[in-house]
Amino acid sequence: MQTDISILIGGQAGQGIQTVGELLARMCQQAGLSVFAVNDFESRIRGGHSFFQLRISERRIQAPSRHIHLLVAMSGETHALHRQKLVEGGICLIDSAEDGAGEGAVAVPVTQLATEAGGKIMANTVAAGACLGLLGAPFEQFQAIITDRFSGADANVRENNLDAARAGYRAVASINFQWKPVWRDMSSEGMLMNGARALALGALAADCRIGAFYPMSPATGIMQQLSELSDTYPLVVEQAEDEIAAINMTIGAAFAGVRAMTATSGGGFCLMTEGLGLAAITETPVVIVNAQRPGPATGLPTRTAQGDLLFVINAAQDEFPRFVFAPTGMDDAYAVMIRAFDLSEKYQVPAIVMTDQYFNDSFALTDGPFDAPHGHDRYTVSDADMADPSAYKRYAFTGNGISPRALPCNGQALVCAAGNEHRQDGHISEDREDRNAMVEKRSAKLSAMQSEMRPPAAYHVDGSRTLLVSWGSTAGAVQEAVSRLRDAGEDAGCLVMADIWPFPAAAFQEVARGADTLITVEQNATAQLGRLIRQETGMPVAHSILQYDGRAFCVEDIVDQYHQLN
Amino acid sequence: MQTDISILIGGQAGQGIQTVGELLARMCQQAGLSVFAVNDFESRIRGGHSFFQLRISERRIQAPSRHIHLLVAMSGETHALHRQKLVEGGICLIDSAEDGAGEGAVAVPVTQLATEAGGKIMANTVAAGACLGLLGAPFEQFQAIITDRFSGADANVRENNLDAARAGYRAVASINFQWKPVWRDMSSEGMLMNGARALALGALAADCRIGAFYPMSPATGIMQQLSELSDTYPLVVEQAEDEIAAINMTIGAAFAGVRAMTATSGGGFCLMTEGLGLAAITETPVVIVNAQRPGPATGLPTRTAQGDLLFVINAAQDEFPRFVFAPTGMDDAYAVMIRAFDLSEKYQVPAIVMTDQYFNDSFALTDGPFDAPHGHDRYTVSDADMADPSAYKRYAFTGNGISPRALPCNGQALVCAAGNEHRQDGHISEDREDRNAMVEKRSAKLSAMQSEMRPPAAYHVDGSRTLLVSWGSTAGAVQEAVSRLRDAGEDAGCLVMADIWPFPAAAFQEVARGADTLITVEQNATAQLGRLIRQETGMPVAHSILQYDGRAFCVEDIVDQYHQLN
Amino acid sequence: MTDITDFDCDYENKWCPGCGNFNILAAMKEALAGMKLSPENVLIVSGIGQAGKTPHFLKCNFFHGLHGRALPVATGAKLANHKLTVLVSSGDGDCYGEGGNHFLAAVRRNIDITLLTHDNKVYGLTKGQSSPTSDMGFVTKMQRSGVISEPFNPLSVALSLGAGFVARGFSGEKAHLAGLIRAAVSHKGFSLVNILQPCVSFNHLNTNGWYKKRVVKVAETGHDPADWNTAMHLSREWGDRIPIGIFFQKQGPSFTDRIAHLNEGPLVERTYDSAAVQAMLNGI
Amino acid sequence: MTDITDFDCDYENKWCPGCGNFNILAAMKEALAGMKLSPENVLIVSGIGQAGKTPHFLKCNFFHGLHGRALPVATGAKLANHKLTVLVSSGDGDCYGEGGNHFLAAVRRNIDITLLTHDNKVYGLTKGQSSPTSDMGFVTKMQRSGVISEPFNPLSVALSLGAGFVARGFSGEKAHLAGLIRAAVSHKGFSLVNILQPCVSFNHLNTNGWYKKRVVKVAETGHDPADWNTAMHLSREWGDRIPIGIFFQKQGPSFTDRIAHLNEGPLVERTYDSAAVQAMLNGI
Ligand SMILES: Cc1ncc(C[n+]2csc(CCOP(=O)(O)OP(=O)(O)O)c2C)c(N)n1
Ligand SMILES: Cc1ncc(C[n+]2csc(CCOP(=O)(O)OP(=O)(O)O)c2C)c(N)n1
Ligand code: SF4
Ligand code: SF4
Ligand SMILES: [Mg+2]
Ligand SMILES: [Mg+2]
Repeated sequence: MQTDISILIGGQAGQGIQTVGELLARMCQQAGLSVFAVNDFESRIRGGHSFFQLRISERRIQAPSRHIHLLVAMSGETHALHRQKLVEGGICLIDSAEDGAGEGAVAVPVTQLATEAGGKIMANTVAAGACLGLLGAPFEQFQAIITDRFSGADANVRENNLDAARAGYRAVASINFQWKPVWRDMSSEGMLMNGARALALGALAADCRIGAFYPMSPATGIMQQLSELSDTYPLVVEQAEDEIAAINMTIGAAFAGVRAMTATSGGGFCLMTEGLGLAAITETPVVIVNAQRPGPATGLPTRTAQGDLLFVINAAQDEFPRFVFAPTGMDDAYAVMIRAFDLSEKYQVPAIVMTDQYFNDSFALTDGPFDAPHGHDRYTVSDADMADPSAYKRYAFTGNGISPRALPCNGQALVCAAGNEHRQDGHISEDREDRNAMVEKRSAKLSAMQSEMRPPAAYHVDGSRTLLVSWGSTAGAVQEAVSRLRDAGEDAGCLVMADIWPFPAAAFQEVARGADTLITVEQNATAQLGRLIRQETGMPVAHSILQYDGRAFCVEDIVDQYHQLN
Repeated sequence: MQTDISILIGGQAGQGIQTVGELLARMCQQAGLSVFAVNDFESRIRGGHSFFQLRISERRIQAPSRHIHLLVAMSGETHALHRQKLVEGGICLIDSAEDGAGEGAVAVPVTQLATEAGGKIMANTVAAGACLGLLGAPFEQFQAIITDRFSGADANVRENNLDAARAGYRAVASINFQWKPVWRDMSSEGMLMNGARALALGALAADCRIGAFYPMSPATGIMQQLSELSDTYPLVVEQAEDEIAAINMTIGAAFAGVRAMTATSGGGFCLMTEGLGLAAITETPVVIVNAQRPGPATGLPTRTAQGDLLFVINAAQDEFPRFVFAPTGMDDAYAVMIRAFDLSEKYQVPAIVMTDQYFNDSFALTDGPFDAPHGHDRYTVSDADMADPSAYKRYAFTGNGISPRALPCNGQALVCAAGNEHRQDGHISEDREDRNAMVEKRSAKLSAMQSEMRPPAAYHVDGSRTLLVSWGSTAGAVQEAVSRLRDAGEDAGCLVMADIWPFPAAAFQEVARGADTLITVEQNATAQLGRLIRQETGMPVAHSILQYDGRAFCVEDIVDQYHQLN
Repeated sequence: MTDITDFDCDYENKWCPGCGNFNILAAMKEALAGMKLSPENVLIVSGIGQAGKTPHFLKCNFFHGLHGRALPVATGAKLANHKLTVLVSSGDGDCYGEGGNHFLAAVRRNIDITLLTHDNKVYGLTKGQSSPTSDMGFVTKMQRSGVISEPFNPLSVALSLGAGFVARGFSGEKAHLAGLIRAAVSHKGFSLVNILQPCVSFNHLNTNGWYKKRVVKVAETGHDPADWNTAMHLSREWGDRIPIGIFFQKQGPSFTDRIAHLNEGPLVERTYDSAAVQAMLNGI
Repeated sequence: MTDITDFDCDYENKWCPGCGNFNILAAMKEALAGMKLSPENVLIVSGIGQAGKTPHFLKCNFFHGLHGRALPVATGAKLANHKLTVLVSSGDGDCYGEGGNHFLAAVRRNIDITLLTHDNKVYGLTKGQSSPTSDMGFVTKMQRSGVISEPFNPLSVALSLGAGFVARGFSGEKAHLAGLIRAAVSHKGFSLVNILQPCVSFNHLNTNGWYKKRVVKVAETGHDPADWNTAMHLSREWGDRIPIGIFFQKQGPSFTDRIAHLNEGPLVERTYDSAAVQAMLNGI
């Protein structure tokens, strides 16, 4: 049987939990294993409690599991909070310096070993060593990873960390841990990636040149990744004075001709809604990432949710076409960003990419390397394309609603854009005929936009009478839940939506036709996708599996709720 | 047969079109007639073209009609733009000084008469006199109205205006206008009212003491009316630095214990959405008026629309209960404001009142006088109500989701409110149990809130197989359209919704049950109410009668579109 | 004097050990207790950030609102009940970044509230991006080549907006800071205390030691707080010498003083008067 | 010099007869033509208000955006293509009310755009409410007992933010104003020209005549625009004597100068380089 275990490393903010988690994940990846990790932390910088939950297997995994096989408690609280998740035979390692050692937990002198290796600060490295020791990992490989990780630091730091890791590794030599994965001498095929990075790389590959943003969890990571890319690649990331500025800068940059984006979370997205409407009426292509977290208002800044679906679809006064995507995984996020930029320019409409804290901060392996597109259509025109540049009209009627888009100060053609209702030449108009024509011009794009939408991805749909339907980041958990349900004899399949709006109603109906029970799976309290399906297709949604506590669905959460329904 | 005529007075902004329209409306009201008037103007201060369209009848009217019987053209443009609306036998008066005189229009030396009476500026008063002359109104009564209107001005101005009116009156003595209403010596029962004023009076009667706002058409009128009330009544209207400040001031004021409101339009509402969520999670009662206009973005600032329905219902990240009302007429607006303040405090949730430019700027007669409520429940507690004030918890669990609300610095009980997810005592919590409990506490209010919702008002519903369904300001036009359709033998009734959210689904289904065709009537392009009905009830909406050109539905617009459907 | 411990609160503090905020918190308690205020009589409004968490750690009435929006909430509360003692705890990002527009308006209104800006020159809670007050060249994970905007100078700007009480404190000078807070709360009208505060986690430039070497108390240099010109000059000093203290003070009518209706008492105390309202309705 | 009439546009003007905006429009054309710019080379970004309508009445490329948000749009456009000549037409409400926060940020960035604020001290397009620059006591239909906030002083605030070009013009001094605009557009970095502009419809206090009697050209008084202190003092004069002209000018690196990537040319001219991107992707 294949290994499938989860390790939870917990402690206080500031203890380097995430760092050690990432080191372990990288180790697994380089040893041919599949990993999936969630990052759980509070909205504070030091203290409190945070953890990194790493699932490891020889087969591809794409979601967290509730059951823990190895619990590494850097603080007593970790043990208290999580020991009930330990499976039979699971082990809890606890720093001897912490309370709680003893109550079923195996004390390891983590802090002491760290101090011996050169400093308390390396407790996390000791813990990493201990984990790998228990898992029976080849130490040399880890050594290489540590060396690489500290390549920037001075030699002392590197050596001390190696010592710390080794000390941890050795300290558990006598403890028997019953699940040992098969460590191989070759990397897994995919890249170790978190959501924020996948999105930023997608933006890079889409030729995004300007990112304007205002820091807000859980969106900041995307912009930080983009910022890192700007060290070597000519793109500019600008921290704006507020989210209103961020969206308006993005619009200004896009108007002037570069691909531009912004990223934010709910409250910041609220502030951007007026700008969203401006992008729409001026037909300026922009990409906005809304990384969801629980609300309302400040809510739970560092936790996850899918509570903004209907808000995003209906955001801003009056009506206009927009794209809404919700990536279902790392590779999809990369691809969705490229599509979002492309489609946004192709149709001259805003595109919104909905992710969440869970997705942005989780680590998984990609299916394979990311390929840079060979080129990008930019869908613009210049004087050379025009019979008479001086007669250029930014909002010319064309039949399909898409007007040739020229760039300002790029020739004789004057580019005039207005957020007021306007004539074809961009000048304000209050005439009812102009108004009707412009509303109809903008909405004329909708049917072609809809045809760009991918149908929901279907798993075990043929013949299944019950379909789970999910959107966005929970895809991995839902798919695995379906596998488990089927293994348990349930007649269930699932549909996973990444292309949300314009809602692919016909495609949805087509693929869901055979089922008689639809159950949406959502991280919100009011089953927004369920309501949307009913609104757009008239199909009834029988149940919804919901979770709104700010924590990501584990596979078991879905399976359990499913069983409770019946 | 009863008179039912419409007068359209048009001219440039700055020519006093609205003033003269209001004078005429007042005259009719004081002479026992019913009136309904729409105000149509551009987003500019001088020039361009605006008009006031006044419908007059002996029977109660609540909507504009498309057909014009008397066209008063203060500028040539009026004639050109509107003459095709003149009914057979209708008359167009045009200022002799303007182009277009002659082409079927009767020239009256309006400007010249005004100059003779003391100044060109009184051309509008001359026009008013001429209208009344044609309508066969008793001049003395108008004299009294003018005297009253200019009571604040110096005697000269008053006299000049009287002269001007008289000159206009006389100038048309020889012209025969075939529709003369019955002028009576007594006022109509209702008050002459525009929507903005009805809303402001409702706020006054609801004991609203603070209005914070940022100017934005078409919401400004409400705040201006409230401001006028503050001349004599102790309430404070504060112009904020922006809409974000306006909503946050409103929240601060309400938190401190007064009833407070803000009013804005789409773009401003966008900026308020984050604050809306803050009101929700802090459970602070606030009332927000969103006076709709066409968008997206700046759109058509001085025109009308109903494009924000789904946005308002879903606005702000994550989920929370809110009330949404859309008044259907003057009396309803007054009553809705009182209910909005009451229910908002009763359930400690935000209440949003949706109106539009058409409603805010239209004049109609109320059904009768407005009665001040005898008192208001304020749903607060103080130390005296508590066993132990020092143990007070702002967000205490109670079963129905409503926690006793104390006011800050009003005793020993400390009032602690947070826009972060919190414990019962208002302190931040990230625990999943607290989160779940708080989400459930807030949404526990929903079922009681729903029971506060009035069912849709039903007209000719019993036995009708086709039902028009409208929401908000278009009620009068829809009802009259139904009457006309029935007169023409159509089997149609209508449902008019004022209480929108929480959607009164059961009541809706109950009342709509007998019909087999639902047709929504909406001032938007995507049939938002239709989609909402499908989402909330699963009932199919067969058609929608839509208008999105920024102009209000005339009765005939609905009737015509209805016929085109069949 | 009420006891400082009256303001103690048993909610767990969530700041980093060593953070300058602890001294600010202590100075606030000292000032409030020194003024004989007690928790029931104090309303603290805050925004989002480390500074925004302050009222959770000090017993009081509080409204912990949105990032950047504490001032309008405080203004609304003060309008509703101008008898309240209202303090605002804000961060440099909260107040001069997201909330910049409200800062301008609050000063211009001269609304009688005390604004304490915990100025650590960095976005603490979001893990160390630059803030409007970060020095030019300040490098962060996000500003990888350093900040390239002029720093926002809260004191100069407040002065140029006509502020009536402009002060700068330093968390490392707790007693001095407590005095400033007390003077600010006593001042009738808008008062700003911009508080230099080391962030041990993310600002490794403007550290406690860095400040210790530089701060100079203006009171000790004989500065006259009535002297606007000198106040403006002092506000522009930054570098080897960093002045702290009350830069400028001038009493004048506050916002709520200027609203005639409020002379008769706070709005919150007005009870609904059906007859008066009916009279208004009849008068239409 | 291109011809002034090159900037004429046949779209109907929508301002009130007699409005100060007409002279501002004329001065803009004069300045642009004088600099040999032509419509194709000019981008004007505007917000909402009477001032915001300006680019409709002047042949150019334009982006007429939201109320209060012209500056960030302009900043974005300039970042994308720093070769553009970008002007912003804004109102006193647009720029210092709704858009106050962006004004602060634009000055601090020293982004090379020219901000023309049509300062009529009133909200024109929304029919006459007070604006941030309205004088204390200014009565409107909404401010029925008069304004009770200190007026916002754009020049003092810009100076205290470290602005490199701070000027005040008056629509009634067209040639002088054209000179200011020209100097502002020529200035590398952020330039502010706050333009006193009578609103004949809603501001019956600060009329053309009122200004005529008061304006004094600082150049004629021998003011040295390098002198910050005097500039600050001049900016605070208001009443019988209202200084106009260039108060302060200091050249320094602009925002886009400080971004290394932009030295190699505007971002908009960079073409997508698949190989380079693939190399980045491979390096992850
Ligand atoms: C609308 C909005 N945007 C962004 C955020 C994210 N955010 C939380 S705190 C913070 C900055 C905190 O910096 P500062 O105000 O200086 O406070 P500090 O933490 O440094 O005390 C930001 C950007 C938010 N909560 N809301
Ligand atoms: C978000 C938003 N709020 C309010 C408005 C309404 N509005 C339009 S113009 C304006 C003020 C105009 O004043 P100013 O900027 O001084 O320009 P002016 O008309 O005086 O030239 C306002 C408040 C709007 N369009 N958008
Ligand atoms: S991050 Fe900085 S400001 Fe925040 S608590 Fe830690 S040290 Fe203090
Ligand atoms: S309202 Fe005032 S600013 Fe606007 S166009 Fe008329 S005069 Fe000019
Ligand atoms: Mg800070
Ligand atoms: Mg103005």
